[in-house]
Amino acid sequence: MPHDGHHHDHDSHDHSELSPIALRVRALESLLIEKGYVDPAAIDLLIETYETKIGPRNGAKVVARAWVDPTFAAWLKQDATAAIASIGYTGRQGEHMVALFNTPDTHNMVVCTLCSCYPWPVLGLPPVWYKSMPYRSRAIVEPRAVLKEFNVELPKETRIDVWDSTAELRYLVIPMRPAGTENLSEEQLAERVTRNAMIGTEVLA
Amino acid sequence: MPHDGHHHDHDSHDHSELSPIALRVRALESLLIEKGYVDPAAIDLLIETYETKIGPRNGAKVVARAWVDPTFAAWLKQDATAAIASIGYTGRQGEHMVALFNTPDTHNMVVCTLCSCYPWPVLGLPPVWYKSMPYRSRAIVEPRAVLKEFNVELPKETRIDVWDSTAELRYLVIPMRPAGTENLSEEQLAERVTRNAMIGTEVLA
Amino acid sequence: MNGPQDMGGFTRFGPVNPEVDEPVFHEAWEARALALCLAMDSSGLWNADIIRHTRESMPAMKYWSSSYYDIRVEGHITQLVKHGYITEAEIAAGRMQVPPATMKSVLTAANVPAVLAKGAPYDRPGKNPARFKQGDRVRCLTAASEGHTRLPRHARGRSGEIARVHGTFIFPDTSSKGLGDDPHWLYTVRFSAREIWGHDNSDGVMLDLWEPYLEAA
Amino acid sequence: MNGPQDMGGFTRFGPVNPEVDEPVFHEAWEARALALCLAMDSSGLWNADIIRHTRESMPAMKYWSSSYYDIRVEGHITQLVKHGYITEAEIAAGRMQVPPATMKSVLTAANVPAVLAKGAPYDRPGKNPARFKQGDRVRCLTAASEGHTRLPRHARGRSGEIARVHGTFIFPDTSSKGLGDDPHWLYTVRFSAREIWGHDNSDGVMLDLWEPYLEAA
Repeated sequence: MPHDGHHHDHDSHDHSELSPIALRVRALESLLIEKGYVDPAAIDLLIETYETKIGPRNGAKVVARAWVDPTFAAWLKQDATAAIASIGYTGRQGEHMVALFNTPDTHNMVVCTLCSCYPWPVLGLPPVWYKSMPYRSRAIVEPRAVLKEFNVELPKETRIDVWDSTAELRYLVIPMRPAGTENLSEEQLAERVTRNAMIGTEVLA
Repeated sequence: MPHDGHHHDHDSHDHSELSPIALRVRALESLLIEKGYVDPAAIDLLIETYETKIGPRNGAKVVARAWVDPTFAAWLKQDATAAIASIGYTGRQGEHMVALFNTPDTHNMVVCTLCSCYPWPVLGLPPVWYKSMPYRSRAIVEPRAVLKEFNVELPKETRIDVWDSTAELRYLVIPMRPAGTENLSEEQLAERVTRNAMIGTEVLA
Repeated sequence: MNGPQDMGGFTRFGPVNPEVDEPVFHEAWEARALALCLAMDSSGLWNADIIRHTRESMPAMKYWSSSYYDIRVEGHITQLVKHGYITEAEIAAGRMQVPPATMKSVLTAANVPAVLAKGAPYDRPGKNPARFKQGDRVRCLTAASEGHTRLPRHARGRSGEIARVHGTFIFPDTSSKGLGDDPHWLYTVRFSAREIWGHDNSDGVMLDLWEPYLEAA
Repeated sequence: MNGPQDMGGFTRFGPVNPEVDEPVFHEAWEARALALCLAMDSSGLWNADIIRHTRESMPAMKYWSSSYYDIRVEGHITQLVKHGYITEAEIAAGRMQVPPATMKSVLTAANVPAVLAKGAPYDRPGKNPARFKQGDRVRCLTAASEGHTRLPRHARGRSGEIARVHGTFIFPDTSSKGLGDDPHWLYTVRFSAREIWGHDNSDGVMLDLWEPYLEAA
């Protein structure tokens, strides 16, 4: 399988166990630091940020807010960038946000066929499958076959719109609120929202 | 490079030097013979036939005949299968022949994008480049760039028709007769005809 | 299925690299592989369309990184295994482990010249008159058959002109499923490079297409 | 250029294989590679379109068999080498062999939060009013720009409907050549799956397309 080359055990610090690409990146890092092109502390902070601060819990909060607050939902529909910024999520790979509201008639699903564009501020870094050639190539032509691989089967009558992120717009799917969640708090609702539901490869139940 | 895996030194009979595919084919051959599915003498004769009897010298004779004999050329244009059969070339991968006559206005070039269909009775087995993904993918979209890799540059005014062998028709390009060959015999003319000229990736001079 | 074989129009596999004075075979196994495939074609276990579909069903990365003879031999092995004539374990062992199946026809050396000279013609009598004639404008369907088809992606939905009318031939979309010859009219259609690629020249892309792929334009 | 990135509609790369409880990074080098790329993006030596084009210019087989982070880091290395900031020999040695070039801007840890929060907006003031409005029927050009473009092959020559009008944005076909922002109107166009694939359903393929890719249909 292509794109699976990085599914090995995590690196140890023993040089002899590193793959060629791991060694190459290590050499590049030393070189860029030695030449003064990068600040090692910035590298560490960037990694920490995407490992701990920027991830799908952000998007889940946006979704939960939209479920409980019709004014916010309307704003999100109208100007997603501003509405999302009001909760504190802005910037790199989310400069121009669009929210796609699933309905009983229309299911939205997001892909980037040409690279792997993804709304980082609300979902974090994309999962391997989203970046893989199988998803990139197939999502637009056989969405139902792809959804089946996520154990999702939509009724035949449901229209599927697949959004291909060919520009700098970044898409966040707002899944339908599951039945029986009327008594949950906004925080409890956010816990029900999964990353895949915000990409459109899962339906919340 | 893909498709270059078979450009190694020729096999020796030492098992230890054989590639996995060479070993696999050897095992397959033993097995098919042991099971009585193939006649070893037939295998040897098939190889001998394509190594020594069926090759581009056949097509060259067809071209030379067309150059010296207008009646034959007209027949070739009208019913290439019958005309070519009259010289003795028929059968497998040449059951339905079409001759494409180059003119000063139109250059013809043959490809099989979907596999590697090729007129075996007149040209023999296809060369590696004809079967390669670079030729298969590029010939129809950038024929001039491909021809440049064969050191062929056609005038801008020359129309290029690229024939993609998507069915069981097999194409033989009849190149234009080079200038200054008026006094050559049919046999001498045949010697001037190259395989690539009969595919359309060479212009005879 | 939009398989690995359908890569016409893609420009990034690299240069063509023609080889000067190329030998017929580069390695001994290639000759053996070809001859074995040709001999097994006489078995009647498959037809050309079934075997093409088998080859195209290889995973894409394997298809693109395999040579012509490698793809051929793997296609034949797949079919022989599928029909129960050999097993993968037998190939691994290089010898028989289960008794042979009945082979309808074995190609003998004596028959080789005649079998090659005869080939396997693909024209078959058809039932209907040709729907199109030379010069007619046609458009290819946008949809392609499930499974094997010879209508490439870059031609789907595109318009061209009937350049030649060839007669009625076995239809691969049916034949590849083992559902019979289903003969249909075969045409060569000329598409302008402008129509297919948007090129600003008079070049043409010529495709051999069966009537079910086409509608009047 | 019809490069390895443009494989939408191809069905034979295999199953998607979603991973349960996937970690942010699978190996330590991926995290380092991503962070180095993000830090070097602050150098101002390239823009997003140039770096995308660099990645797409990889040989196809290498592109398809490389992981996301591998492709990213190789794209950045190519650009750094091209601009004379590092050499391949230096990477091989893992240390400096030629003096550093002047770096306009080095991302410091102190600036990381602000730089990430700000991002790099792509909207730019345009000169002309939008040619199309919501509901208009449009057709994509058949021809694509030489070099980098965001008009995929499966949409070329196909017709759809303007679903949304977004404003004027940097045009990648120009920007990727280092020829400036060249802002154009950006639209989301809805194509029916029937128009693009011939599917017999009401599904849609939504593409974000710039005005120069479109003509009135």
